[in-house]
Amino acid sequence: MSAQTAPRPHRLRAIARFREAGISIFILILGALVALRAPAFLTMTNFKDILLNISILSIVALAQAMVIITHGIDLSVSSMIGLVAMMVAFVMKQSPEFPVITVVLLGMALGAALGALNGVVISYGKVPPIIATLGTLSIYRGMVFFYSQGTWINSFELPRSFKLLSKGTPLGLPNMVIIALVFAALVYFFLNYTRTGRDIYAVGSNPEAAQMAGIRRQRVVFLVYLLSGLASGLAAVLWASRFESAQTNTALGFELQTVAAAVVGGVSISGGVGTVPGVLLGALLLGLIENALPLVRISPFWQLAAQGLLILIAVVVDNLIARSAKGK
Amino acid sequence: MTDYCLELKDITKRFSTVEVLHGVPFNLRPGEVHALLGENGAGKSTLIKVITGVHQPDGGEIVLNGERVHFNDPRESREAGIAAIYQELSLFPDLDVAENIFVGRQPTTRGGLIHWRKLYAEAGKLLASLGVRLDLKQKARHLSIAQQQMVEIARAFSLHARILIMDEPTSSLTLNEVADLFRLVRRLRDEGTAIIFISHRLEELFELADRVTVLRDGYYVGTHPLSEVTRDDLIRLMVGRTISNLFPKQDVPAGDVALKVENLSYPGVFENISFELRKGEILGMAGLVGAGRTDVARAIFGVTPPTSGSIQVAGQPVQINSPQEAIRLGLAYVPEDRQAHGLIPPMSITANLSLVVLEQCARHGWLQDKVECDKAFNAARQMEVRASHIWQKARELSGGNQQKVVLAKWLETKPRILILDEPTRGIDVGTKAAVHALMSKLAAEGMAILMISSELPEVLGMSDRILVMREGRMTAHFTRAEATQEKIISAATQSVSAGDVQ
Amino acid sequence: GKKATGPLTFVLVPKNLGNPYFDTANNGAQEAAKELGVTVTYQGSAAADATQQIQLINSLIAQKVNGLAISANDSDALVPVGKDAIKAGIPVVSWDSAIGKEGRVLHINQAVLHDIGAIEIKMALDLTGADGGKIAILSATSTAPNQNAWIEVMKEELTKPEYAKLELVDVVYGDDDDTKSYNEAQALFKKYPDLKVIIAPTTVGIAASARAVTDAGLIGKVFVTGLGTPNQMREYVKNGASPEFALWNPGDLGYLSIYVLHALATGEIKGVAGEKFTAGKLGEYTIQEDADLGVNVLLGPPFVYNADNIDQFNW
Amino acid sequence: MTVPSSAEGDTLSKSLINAAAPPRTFLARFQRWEWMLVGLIVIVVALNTALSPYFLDAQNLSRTSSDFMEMGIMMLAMVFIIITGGIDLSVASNLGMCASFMGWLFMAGVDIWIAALAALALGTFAGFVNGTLVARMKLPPLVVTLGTYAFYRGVAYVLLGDQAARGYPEAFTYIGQGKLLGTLLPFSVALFGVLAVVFGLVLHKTTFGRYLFAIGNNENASVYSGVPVARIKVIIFTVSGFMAALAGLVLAARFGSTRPDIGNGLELSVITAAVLGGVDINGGAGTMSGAVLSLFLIGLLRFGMGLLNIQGQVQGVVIGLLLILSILLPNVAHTFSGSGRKLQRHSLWAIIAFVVVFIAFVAFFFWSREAVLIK
Ligand SMILES: Nc1ncnc2c1ncn2[C@@H]1O[C@H](COP(=O)(O)OP(=O)(O)OP(=O)(O)O)[C@@H](O)[C@H]1O
Ligand SMILES: Nc1ncnc2c1ncn2[C@@H]1O[C@H](COP(=O)(O)OP(=O)(O)OP(=O)(O)O)[C@@H](O)[C@H]1O
Ligand SMILES: [Mg+2]
Ligand SMILES: [Mg+2]
Repeated sequence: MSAQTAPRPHRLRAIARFREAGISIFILILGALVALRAPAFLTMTNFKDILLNISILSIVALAQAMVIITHGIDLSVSSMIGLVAMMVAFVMKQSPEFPVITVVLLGMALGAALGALNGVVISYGKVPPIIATLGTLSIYRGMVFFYSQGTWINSFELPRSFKLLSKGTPLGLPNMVIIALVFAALVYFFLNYTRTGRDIYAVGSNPEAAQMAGIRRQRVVFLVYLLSGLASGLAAVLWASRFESAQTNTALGFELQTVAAAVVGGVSISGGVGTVPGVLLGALLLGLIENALPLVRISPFWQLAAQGLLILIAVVVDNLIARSAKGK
Repeated sequence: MTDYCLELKDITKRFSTVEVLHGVPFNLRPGEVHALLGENGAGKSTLIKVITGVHQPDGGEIVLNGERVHFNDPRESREAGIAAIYQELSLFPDLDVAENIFVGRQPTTRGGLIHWRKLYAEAGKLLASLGVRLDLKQKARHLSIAQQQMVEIARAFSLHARILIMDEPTSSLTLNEVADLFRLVRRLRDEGTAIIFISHRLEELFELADRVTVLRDGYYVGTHPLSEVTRDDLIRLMVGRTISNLFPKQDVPAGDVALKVENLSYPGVFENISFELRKGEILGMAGLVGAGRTDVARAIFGVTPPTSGSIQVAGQPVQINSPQEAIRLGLAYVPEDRQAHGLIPPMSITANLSLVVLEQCARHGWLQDKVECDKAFNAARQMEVRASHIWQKARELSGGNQQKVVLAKWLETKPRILILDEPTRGIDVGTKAAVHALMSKLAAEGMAILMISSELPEVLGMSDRILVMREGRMTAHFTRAEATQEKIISAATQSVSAGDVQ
Repeated sequence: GKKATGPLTFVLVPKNLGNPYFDTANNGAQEAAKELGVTVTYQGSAAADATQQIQLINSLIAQKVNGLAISANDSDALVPVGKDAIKAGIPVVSWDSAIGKEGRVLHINQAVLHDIGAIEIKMALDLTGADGGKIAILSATSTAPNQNAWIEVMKEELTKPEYAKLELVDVVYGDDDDTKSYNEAQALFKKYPDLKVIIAPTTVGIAASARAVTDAGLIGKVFVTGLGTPNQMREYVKNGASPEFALWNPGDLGYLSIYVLHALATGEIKGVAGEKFTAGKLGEYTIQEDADLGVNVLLGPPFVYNADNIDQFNW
Repeated sequence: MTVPSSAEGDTLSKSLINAAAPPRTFLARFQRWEWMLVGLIVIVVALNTALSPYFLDAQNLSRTSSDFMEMGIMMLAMVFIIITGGIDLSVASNLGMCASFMGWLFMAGVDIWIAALAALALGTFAGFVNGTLVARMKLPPLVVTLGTYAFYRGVAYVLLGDQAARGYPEAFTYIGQGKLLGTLLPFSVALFGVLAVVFGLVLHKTTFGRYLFAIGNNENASVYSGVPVARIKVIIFTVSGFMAALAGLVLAARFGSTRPDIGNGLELSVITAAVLGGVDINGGAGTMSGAVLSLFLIGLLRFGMGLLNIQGQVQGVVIGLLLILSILLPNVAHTFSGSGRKLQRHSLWAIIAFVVVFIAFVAFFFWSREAVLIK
């Protein structure tokens, strides 16, 4: 999660780095406070757990960020994860001998198909994103139910190789963390070094102007929802592998977390603004809060309130820092 | 007639039931600057948009290089070699200046990745050739209208199109930038580019254009070489009558001090601005693009309150923290960016006109439709807003008519102090004369007017006194008698080492 | 209520749809329906939420069905609508999770509160061995009434001398959410490095905890027990993360519910303590009344699943 | 083309603009969208009446109508917020917090009415906090209310923990369960009706309402025009907080008890109702009548589907489809009837590709499903 170098010359790079300063500082302070109260926090296992826990969130939040940068939102990610996880788990149960890599590709393809449906409705059907994905949020969830008829796939029905997909550590770090890092690097590259990536910012920044500038706006919008589906499909496979099960309510409510990670990470909800490091930090902050609250033995009844409060504080602090930076 | 690179035949365009172009012909030769002229709402911008594929014509045909074409959207026309700067600026606020220029076609390395270094280098070169000094990495969000216009121009030039269309590119530029722009346009023309140029500043047409096509009310009036017509001819063709007395500011004995500003500062934007504005007086404010005039106006009006300095209204020291308070004190501000700050484009003309005086159209908070409607109708009539009815949406109006709505809206508040920021930007000569007459009348009735304008003839003709700003500082102060074009330009461009002028 | 004639229609209402535990209960209910010659429909809301469940019950009342067996998402919130149903002549029983006393005729109790709490503590001691050690509870939501009641019983049990070596160090909540439960379990290992047993009286929590133990490589050091379903737990019973756990048979619970509704709808019983009736293969039951649960029917003692018997079950 | 003589005259004397107002009667204001909703309601009623003998039954309709009133009450304020271009995700959490607060006070021995007033005050304050963060800190509403969404619900858990507040007196539960004297009309429905009228009038007939539209259409220009944008935002979020608290009281009264998870997830239903009612999620457009009609549509549809024993998840699918199709179909129709835009070859290929993918997905869906389920 090291800060990546921005592609811009000096001064802007400094500002861009500063843009993530607020949340970084907040994460450090929070981390320090937690470490003081819970020594278990500063252990390798715990760091590994945090990374594991935010891997899936990071992947989906990055895709969500791309959507938000186009001034959209994808509320259906959680249902896409639920549906693809169920379908993949069914396939794995049916044919345990399937090579894991094909399952990953299958999951991504299934997710991409669902995302493409969102994309068509939103870009070519001109349905506002929040409405379209609010609709598919319940439609896809309904499909999970219809698909499985209420059956859950449990740990014993899944092959070991599939479970190891997320947790194996042949490269030192758990596979899932590596997958997330690679994914983040790809997104970073895509957003900053390809025309299509820049088009995403342009479309979010001023849709009409993008059209005038010769950008195929509908195609770009379609693409981000497709990517969001694809990322959700990938996340679904990892989810089923990590949690060793697929249930009708898998990932229920996860959409708000991905939005939270993106906006806490500085992605502007009105489009045009957002960076990969920012989103990763946003996901890290959420993962940190979730990890830390049980560790510091905050009463379980207080945890949700604390979580909300910390998110609010993070956003406010970030905003204050950004504003004072502008004032100078 | 095959030497035309673009030919329009009997173009008709309707918006729902209203026909706004009635069989308009137009042609363009390579290597010429062809001006398009007409009153506000005559259909110039619409014609442009038909050419570039923003709108599709309802009748007639477009022939490009001898071939009939049909563009579904601007991208297709662009691929066919047509570049355009539209009247409504369309930058990407969250992208920086350099990327705005190259958006959608950033230079890439051999691997197909964006070559950022090259992009900045080329953007820098381009802007330098336009004589613009802009931070390449500044987000477009922070640019003034004029600066945005320059970026748009740079973008259009960078396309190397065979046909370049510019819809009022100079409406908020000052002489220097205009001169730079014209130099470049001439060079392109000499290289064989065909250029369509729209402006309400007639002098510019004479300076730059080879031929002019005049539209009136969506009808084609005629095409003439500029060498064969006079200014008065053009005006007559446009509006069907002659207009005399372009800058009719009467001399009015200045009254009490209405507004007094002392040492107003906003670090990094403007410093130590001090002036007095009296009743019955028009104070002109001149300066180059980005000199900070708009920022001063916004500070006075409470949009972005200054960090230090004092303001007195009618002798009373005041603290203005929001436009609301400013309005209560009798100030009105006609902003330069009418799309973003002046209008609510999706709402009706009526709603726009009544917005600032809504309380007057209501009893105990309940809207009185009749009152509102009457008020709006009278205001629109007085300002000669051209629209089918007052319930038409503001965004459907032509640029000039939008400007009239903004002016009318602020005059509704019957302000004691009126701040005008580029008041006649995009307004046709006829209406401009009317606006100037109106300003003169208002001043005569005791209104104090601060007029920011980038059009020097306007500043010279209308102002009792003139302030010049440069890089956030006041550099000169002239009375009407002292002021000349040269003096103003020199004050606007050369920094005065001795510090601020009182 | 009035005695129904004609073919009877009963509705089995789970907390929500798409949960195998409830679906298994439905299998039992359908079996009973076949035996009794009645129709049983299985109707649930999408989410385990009282508001949605009330909407559903309102539309069931409107259809004038002949009986409702409800697993309540909120024991109190369902009382008014339960009363409405009874007023409309529809017998209402609750099963699995009780509706407050006034909102139903009787409750079909899967197991005595006390039995469940006691068996969980007993299993914990089995797992730690005679030396005892630290144990923690991972519950569902902090609002779940049955969970809370069991936790109370467990705490009482722990005061008994035979359990003196067991030390309850924490109670945490996984909200019946797989991810949250998993994280809470992880946190427990870190907070208490010498933790011996996690008791999770919830099917979601127990599976998540067992997986967390497996993932952390703590099999043999930390054991998980509690209430779970065989299919979810099969893997972990076999790998040793959770050698034993308990549960009643939800199929029997659904089966019994329909028999009770039938007895009520036909007037065979009125729903007062002391009445007796026969529930098909399950045999004879007596309606009882106690202070906590009011009028109820008790299914039987919970069943303990372990490596020896788990392969006999598939649900 | 020559210029017609009429254009020759003096421009100043020519009438340039018309005051002729387009018809502004009530019915004319009832725009296309509202009529579509009315049409849908008629269809739903007709279908349900045909399919179920229990549908058109005053008793039944009365009973089910109160199921949607908390949603409706929150929706009224949500319409205000959405019209300014904002959103309030925290309403359901605020509802939970207020109901829990009331329950907590009540269990601590406070008189129920005082507890209820205190809950209203708390909700109003919570709304004020949202509004202040949005308006004064200039944070996006979605971000702020995503935070308070968790925080307010969290406070509910802090207050009641694993307890339920119960035993509310009958005078209080009347708010949620009672019917107006001698009629079948539930009190909560009457309350909602009155509030809907008030909110509708404020939105469409007052300067305040006009300001909401202005802010939603162009916030910057509104600031420049002296519209007290910040104050208005604080007000509408505060009102939203109050309405959430009121909805909390109604729901607690209907339940006769409170648990901290009360009303969980309602925010999405509230937003769904508002946008299906034609309120533009991007701000600047919408009517109160549309929103209220859509609430009725959703209520009738859900009730009807319940009577037909359509499962909860499937109901969700139907509402989701309705939401998308109600906007998608008119758009598609518009595109195809549209102005001379011919289908290009690459779009044809794209459509074919999409259809192929879609069919492949559906085929896989059923194939993989049957492989496991049927064996
Ligand atoms: N989208 C639209 N819907 C309805 N009417 C429109 C629309 N766009 C333009 N019009 C009308 O078409 C007419 C011509 O407008 P156009 O913008 O072409 O004028 P113009 O010549 O560019 O004027 P200006 O000098 O003020 O920019 C005006 O009457 C305007 O109201
Ligand atoms: N010295 C300066 N350094 C950096 N930025 C400046 C400076 N002066 C002005 N600006 C910025 O340039 C922009 C232009 O300022 P402003 O709009 O006030 O100028 P103006 O005189 O009205 O020029 P214009 O004719 O372009 O409107 C503003 O965003 C302002 O913040
Ligand atoms: Mg124009
Ligand atoms: Mg300016």
